[in-house]
Amino acid sequence: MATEKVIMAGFGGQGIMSAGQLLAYAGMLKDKEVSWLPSYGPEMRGGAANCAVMISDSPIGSPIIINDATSAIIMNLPSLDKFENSVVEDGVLIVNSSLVKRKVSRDDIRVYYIKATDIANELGNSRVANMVLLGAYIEITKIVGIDTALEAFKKVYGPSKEHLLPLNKKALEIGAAEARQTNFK
Amino acid sequence: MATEKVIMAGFGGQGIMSAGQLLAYAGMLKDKEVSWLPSYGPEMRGGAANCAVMISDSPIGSPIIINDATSAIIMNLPSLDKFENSVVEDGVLIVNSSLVKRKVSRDDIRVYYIKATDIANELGNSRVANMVLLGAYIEITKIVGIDTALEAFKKVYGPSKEHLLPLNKKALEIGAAEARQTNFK
Amino acid sequence: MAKIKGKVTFDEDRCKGCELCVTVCPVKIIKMDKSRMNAKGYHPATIYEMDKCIACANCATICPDLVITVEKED
Amino acid sequence: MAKIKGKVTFDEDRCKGCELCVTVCPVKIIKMDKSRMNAKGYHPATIYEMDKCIACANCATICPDLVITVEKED
Amino acid sequence: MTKVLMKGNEALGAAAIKAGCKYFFGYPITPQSELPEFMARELPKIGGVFLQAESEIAAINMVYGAAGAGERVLTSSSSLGIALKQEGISYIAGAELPCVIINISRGGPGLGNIQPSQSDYFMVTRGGGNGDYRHPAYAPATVQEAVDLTMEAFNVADYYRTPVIIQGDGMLGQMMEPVEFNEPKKRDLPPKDWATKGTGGKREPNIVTSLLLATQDLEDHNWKLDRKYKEIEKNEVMYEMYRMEDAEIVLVAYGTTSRIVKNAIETLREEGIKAGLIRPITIWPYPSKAFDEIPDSAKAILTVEMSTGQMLDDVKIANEGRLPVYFYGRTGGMVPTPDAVIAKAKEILGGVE
Amino acid sequence: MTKVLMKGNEALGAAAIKAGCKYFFGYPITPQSELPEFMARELPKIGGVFLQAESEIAAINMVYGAAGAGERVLTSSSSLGIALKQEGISYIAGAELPCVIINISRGGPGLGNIQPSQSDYFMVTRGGGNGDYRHPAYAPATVQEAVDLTMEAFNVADYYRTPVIIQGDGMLGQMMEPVEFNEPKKRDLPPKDWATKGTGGKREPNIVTSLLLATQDLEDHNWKLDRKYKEIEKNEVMYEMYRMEDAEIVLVAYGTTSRIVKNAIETLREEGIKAGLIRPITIWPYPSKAFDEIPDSAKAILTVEMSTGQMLDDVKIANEGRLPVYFYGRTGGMVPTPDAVIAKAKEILGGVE
Amino acid sequence: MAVVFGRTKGLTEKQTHYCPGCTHGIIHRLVGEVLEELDILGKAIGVAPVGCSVFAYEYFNCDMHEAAHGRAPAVATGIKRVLPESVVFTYQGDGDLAAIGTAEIVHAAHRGEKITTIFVNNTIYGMTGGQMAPTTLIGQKATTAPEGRKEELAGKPIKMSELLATIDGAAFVERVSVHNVANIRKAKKAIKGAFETQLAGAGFSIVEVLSTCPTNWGLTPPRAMKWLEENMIPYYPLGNLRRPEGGK
Amino acid sequence: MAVVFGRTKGLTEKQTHYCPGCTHGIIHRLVGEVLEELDILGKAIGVAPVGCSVFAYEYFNCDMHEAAHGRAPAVATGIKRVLPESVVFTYQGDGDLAAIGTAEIVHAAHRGEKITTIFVNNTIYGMTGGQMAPTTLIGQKATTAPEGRKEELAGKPIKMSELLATIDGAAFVERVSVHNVANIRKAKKAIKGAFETQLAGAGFSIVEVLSTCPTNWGLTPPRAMKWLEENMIPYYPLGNLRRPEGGK
Ligand SMILES: Cc1ncc(C[n+]2csc(CCOP(=O)(O)OP(=O)(O)O)c2C)c(N)n1
Ligand SMILES: Cc1ncc(C[n+]2csc(CCOP(=O)(O)OP(=O)(O)O)c2C)c(N)n1
Ligand code: SF4
Ligand code: SF4
Ligand code: SF4
Ligand code: SF4
Ligand code: SF4
Ligand code: SF4
Ligand SMILES: [Mg+2]
Ligand SMILES: [Mg+2]
Repeated sequence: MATEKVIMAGFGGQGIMSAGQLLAYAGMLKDKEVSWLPSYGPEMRGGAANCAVMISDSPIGSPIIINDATSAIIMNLPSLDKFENSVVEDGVLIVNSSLVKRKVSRDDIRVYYIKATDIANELGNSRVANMVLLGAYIEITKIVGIDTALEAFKKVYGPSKEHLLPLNKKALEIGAAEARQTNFK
Repeated sequence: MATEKVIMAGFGGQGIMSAGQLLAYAGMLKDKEVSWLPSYGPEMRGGAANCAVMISDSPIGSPIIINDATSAIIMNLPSLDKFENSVVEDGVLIVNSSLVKRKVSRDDIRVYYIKATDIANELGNSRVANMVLLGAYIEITKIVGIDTALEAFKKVYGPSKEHLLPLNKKALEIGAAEARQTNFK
Repeated sequence: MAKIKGKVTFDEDRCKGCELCVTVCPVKIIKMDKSRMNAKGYHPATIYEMDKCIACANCATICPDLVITVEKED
Repeated sequence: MAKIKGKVTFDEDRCKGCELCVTVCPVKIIKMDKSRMNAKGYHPATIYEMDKCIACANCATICPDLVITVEKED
Repeated sequence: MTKVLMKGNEALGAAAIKAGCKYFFGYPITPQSELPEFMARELPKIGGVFLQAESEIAAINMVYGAAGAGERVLTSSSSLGIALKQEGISYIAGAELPCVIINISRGGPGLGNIQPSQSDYFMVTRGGGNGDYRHPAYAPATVQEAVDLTMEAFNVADYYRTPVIIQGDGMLGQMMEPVEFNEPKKRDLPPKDWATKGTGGKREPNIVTSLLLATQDLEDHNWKLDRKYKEIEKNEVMYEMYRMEDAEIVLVAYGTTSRIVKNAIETLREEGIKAGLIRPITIWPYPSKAFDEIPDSAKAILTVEMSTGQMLDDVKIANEGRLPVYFYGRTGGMVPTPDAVIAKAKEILGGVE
Repeated sequence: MTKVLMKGNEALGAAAIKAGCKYFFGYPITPQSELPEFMARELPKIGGVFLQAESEIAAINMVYGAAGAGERVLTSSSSLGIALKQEGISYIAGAELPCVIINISRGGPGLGNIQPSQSDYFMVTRGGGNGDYRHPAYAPATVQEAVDLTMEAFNVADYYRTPVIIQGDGMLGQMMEPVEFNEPKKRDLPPKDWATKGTGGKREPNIVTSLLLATQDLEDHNWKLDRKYKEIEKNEVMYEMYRMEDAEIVLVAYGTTSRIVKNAIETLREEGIKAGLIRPITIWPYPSKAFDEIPDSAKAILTVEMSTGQMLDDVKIANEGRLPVYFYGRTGGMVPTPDAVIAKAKEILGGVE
Repeated sequence: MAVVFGRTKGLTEKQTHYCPGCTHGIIHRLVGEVLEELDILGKAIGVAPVGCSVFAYEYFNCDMHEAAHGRAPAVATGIKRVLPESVVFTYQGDGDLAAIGTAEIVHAAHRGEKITTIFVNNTIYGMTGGQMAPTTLIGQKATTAPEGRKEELAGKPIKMSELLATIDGAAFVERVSVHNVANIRKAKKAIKGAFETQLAGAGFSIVEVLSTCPTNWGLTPPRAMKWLEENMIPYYPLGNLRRPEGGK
Repeated sequence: MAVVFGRTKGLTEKQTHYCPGCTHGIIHRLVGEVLEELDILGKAIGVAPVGCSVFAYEYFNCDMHEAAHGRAPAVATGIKRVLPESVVFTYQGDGDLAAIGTAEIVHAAHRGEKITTIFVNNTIYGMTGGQMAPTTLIGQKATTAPEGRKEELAGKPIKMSELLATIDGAAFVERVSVHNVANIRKAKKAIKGAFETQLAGAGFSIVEVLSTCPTNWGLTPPRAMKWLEENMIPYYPLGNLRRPEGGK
């Protein structure tokens, strides 16, 4: 397995950072080498949030993704503008099409439009949109299983959030199902 | 002229530092290269005081005297103990024999015993003992004239002390006279 | 004395949707317009019944972001 | 009650000749001995009429240099 | 030992606790605040003390006191906060007390910004304070290494009675990687019989001081320290030689930058260019001897730093004029890309050949 | 110009005043206190301000403010006080403001003692503060040179908008020598149109800051500073080559130590040993090029410092491995004797030959 | 139509980076208005601190100098001593002024520096993400006081105005709040009084403004105002603690 | 014969380097006596400052730690937090405590550190040769105030005890003098009260002791005592400003 390099990006508060941590954790549980790197900046309160996750069989060099993301999970328009061109050819781009209205302009990558916020709202909690997208990502890349992601969930969110496990499981599963149904592009 | 290196040493308050400055100033007025270096230490208040004066025709290298004093003016016993061996062979050692009761033990240097404090007291001011010794030193080494020393006096002590000029002149002259009369050793 | 009539204008794109102006209007005519977003991505504060405005300038006084100008009919 | 009789001893080589003890002795029996110098080079404080000492310890209390011990006849 | 995924800043704190450190004195500053925040949560649980000082200067002087009292103690800050601690570090070095100081660097000079940077190299390797002193400075490249070196740092500090610096940057502090907390390497540590813990009426008073008014005493002390530093230079140098066997171009990089350089080396090798890396793990003592192991195949040295060139001095000293030395740097939070490093390497080899 | 006999510390103050400096902010510390004391007496006479700050940190930040307001301003301290100023100096360098800072060094580390020492070389040449910055550092050997370089320092500071350090030691500060106050060399100085003096309603506000949050902005600023430093390296290097024409042994020493070394050289030459001296006058920028002028006759380099060896790094960098480099140092206020230097030189030549 | 409330010339057009509802914005405006009304913008030099208001230099419409954390009073001293005719003010947070900058503010007051300090007390380190400040209330949570500030560990919150009011050089000391309109208006009067003190050459002047940090307090802006009123004012009483003799 | 006044075990045999008649010596003795009388020498750790009392570590007969200039309260904090059962005190001059160390003393008080500070106010920088201190009286000459301290330039002298007494964590604050026997005895009581405050765990305690500097004042020791009484006490009134509730 080559190194999987995932950008996750959106507004602060959309659960970008923790979804990234969850993915990294899941990778680690599968004995992969992983890293998670937030972009931290002056806009600490609200504003843009993004992180870079790497999962690999061999030790990870630089944890920074610079125009060589193998995948990207994009939760709002500014992030699409910023990161659309950071994905490598044939890479995966998953877009929350509930919030991002425009289409991706590249045609050399695999794009999935998923109405994550709508789905999350249907599930009764708009905050699990991140899980919907993560479910899709997992389904597409098969990098870990949903069970591993759920195990990781417990680690990242801790016991106080364990009651949310079923909801998040659901969100991951629906995301995965959506990805199976969606034809990319 | 080789470099003249003079150590002046005594108790704080005996006018060691200013006598040294005066000598350096006098040298400068005669277009010599000069330097004055105090020893400053933790014993800033009272205690020992000494300084090193250099006078030369060529630029002065290190202003420090380390066992190569050409002359020494010694105003108390601890200073004699400390610096007796710092004078080079054939060098000049001038001792305030009013206060220093012991004799110098070396016989390879030219020693002058001058009862400077007694003389100063006779002049009505024990504080000019330093000038008596300086007068002797000037007489012995002929490094500058007494007139130059007096000119330097004005510079070092400033206008506020100019009324003391006659007294100091006297002290210098008596010191010089003493030196002429004294057989060294 | 005729009732004071005020006119309040919002430099809307500066609004951060903090709702402080809403809390201080004595005649309760400011609301957050949940139907719109300004350039910054906030629901901007808006006046619903300008007629009722008494030009007290409370809203402008508490607004941290220099959004509000208040005028008064002479 | 018999008059208190004090005995004051000076650890003389510690004395710095500051004269503070002199200023506080109520019976004025401490003087600087100008005829002698201690190891430090100061004229040490000395008691002239020990008999008069009332063991008030004023001198020791003000001495900055731990020179003075005061005893009292029981 | 199971692995956990931890943020660099928090892993550093956890490693300190694992190393037996129960005392932390610090002052908030980005990008290291998660470290004091972690300590604020964790230390009370183990009967330790987290104290937020009124300033970096107070913090380092609290460390000075706590270290004098014989306990393992930590402080952390970033760049300008570390600059403020320099007088205190000089005192601690002079008084020969052990402690660990973490610097998670940011852009400078002055307030600069909060992005990763390696422009404190001079300050931490030369001592930004007054006087002849040095202190070990470890530059971890991964969170795991940060953990291992922090535990080692406490031992080294106690062994030599010296402050020790962990030199990271915002990237290391902010990133998460899996870590495991292995038992720290054991050292035979001398008893802290010099500590000011109260005599208990059982011994002569202990004194902690850096003051030696008599010149000969201070000179003796200076040479004693110097011998200690020579000892550390002899025993504690750490570095990694990466693909150096047949290297034509020798890259030199430390900390997070070395990770990027490793990526570049992979690519260069794929393209048939034999590149290798000297990675100083201790930036003081500097691994000069690594440069003696450079193979004859080498034609040039390329130093890569997130600065305008500071480690460059040590590279030049170590190189002794043997190979041409080149430099590539990015600053202000800009991070070198592997591509740029590759391009620079090729340019050099083009020029050299 | 007539000569006057002045104490180094006072001559430094007088030179600053002569250079048009009317503002001094400082904090007492031995062995430089005569300098602020002189300023306290003299500045009020010329309508200037002497202000004793509550600390060295406050003093350097007052300097930061006064320099921002566009005036020539001076501060001075010794060793540990200079260590405390490092954050402030880094800010001033980052904000590109001119000022002059005098360091009359004493023994360290920590409180050390008050005797002359050269163990702040790293701190003043590498910048003890955070970030990529440098500042010119002049190391006068005589009181006259101290005067001349102080006047020059104000010009250089204004010309390049940079803090400048005068690096002396207790010996230089305390000794008296004849000095004359010549007119300082003229430079075409740029107008201080960036100064925060109040807009007077006539222009856009000026801003003094070292904060550049955006990475690209800070990087641009860092490289801009770097270009400035390269410019200074090109234009402002100063050094003396003393009896180097035919030197077999090259001594390297700066400041007061160089005077002792000169004495040693005289004696060595009298004894037929060809010794010469490279005396850096600027210790940053370092006169590396002087080492390119070393004659072929040279067999070895001997660096002499009042430290355990700090300038040694720069000598090694400049030497590029060409000649063997030796070191002789005294510390803690102990001053090298000419005899010891002579002995060391002979030992080296014995060994070299 | 007459403008009852318009933009002050004391501030630039630049939109602030402050969080929604952060009262830093209100305080900026008050200072800007006072500078305009006293007609001293042209001779004003402001000193920005390190803290959320680090960018104050982009907002005040006069010459500005960005200081190191806590050192604004020293920087202001340097400026004022060089330019005695100018009007110099510092704008500082509670971390900046009451922690690292304690010595600098005490001694600017002690020397009677003719500068004005606007001290924004929001009981927290805003910019760095909500760490405890010396002003944090007992029980108030902070990232470095996860269970709330405890007196045993950290003491009771420090009252800087009361402390500074013991100093003779501090000619004007007043604590105000901006949690509602009436108090905002009072705050402005105090700020004006402080600048007038400087203009009169009477000594050091400081206005402590109780301020909110909705973000780090985890409250909406309106609830933050209420929290300030209910928790801060009882501990930090409002009012003037010193004014120059003969002052209004 | 009974010993009425003998050497305290609280001090070592070492002769001090203080100038003749310098009251540092008296204050040392009082502290030593109190440590002995409270039987806490074995658990006492003293922190010496930078100032004339920099060598205090050679005189007090207990563990000692020499701090950087002004930072003694921070060093003491570090020690006390690590060894809560110990008795920690700092001994600091007015340059050390009231100038460079202002932030450290204020925050040790603010946190209610259970340490005791002996603050020796002699209105001058003794060790460095008589420069002006923040405590130097108006008109008093100093090497950096050659014509005497001027209020316009340097403000009025700072009253640290009054300032610290505004802080809740400061459980015990008292100003005493040692210019005569009666006051020396009172001073000792205050010092004892301060240490008892620490032993009771009540918070921070400080005793400001008005002290002489015959050397830099240019007066004989007896005249220096008189100068203190006539000039310092009127400006720095003696008395207790704070003591723990229920304290004696
Ligand atoms: C020397 C130094 N230490 C620490 C910091 C980090 N820092 C930046 S702002 C800040 C605290 C700001 O809090 P406050 O002054 O209360 O202002 P607020 O953000 O709450 O308005 C700190 C600690 C720094 N920049 N410099
Ligand atoms: C950082 C630092 N700054 C300055 C000094 C120089 N210094 C030594 S003692 C002292 C002042 C001491 O005065 P004070 O605290 O009043 O004590 P005193 O000597 O009067 O007892 C100063 C400024 C120093 N050692 N360290
Ligand atoms: S001016 Fe007063 S009445 Fe009018 S909208 Fe604003 S707050 Fe309401
Ligand atoms: S107070 Fe200002 S920023 Fe807040 S909602 Fe009202 S208009 Fe918008
Ligand atoms: S004990 Fe009292 S009476 Fe006796 S000598 Fe001392 S001061 Fe005088
Ligand atoms: S008080 Fe003490 S030191 Fe002073 S004179 Fe008396 S005995 Fe001597
Ligand atoms: S963090 Fe707090 S103080 Fe800072 S801008 Fe946001 S609300 Fe205001
Ligand atoms: S200088 Fe002053 S304070 Fe210091 S020992 Fe001498 S008299 Fe005492
Ligand atoms: Mg705050
Ligand atoms: Mg003092």
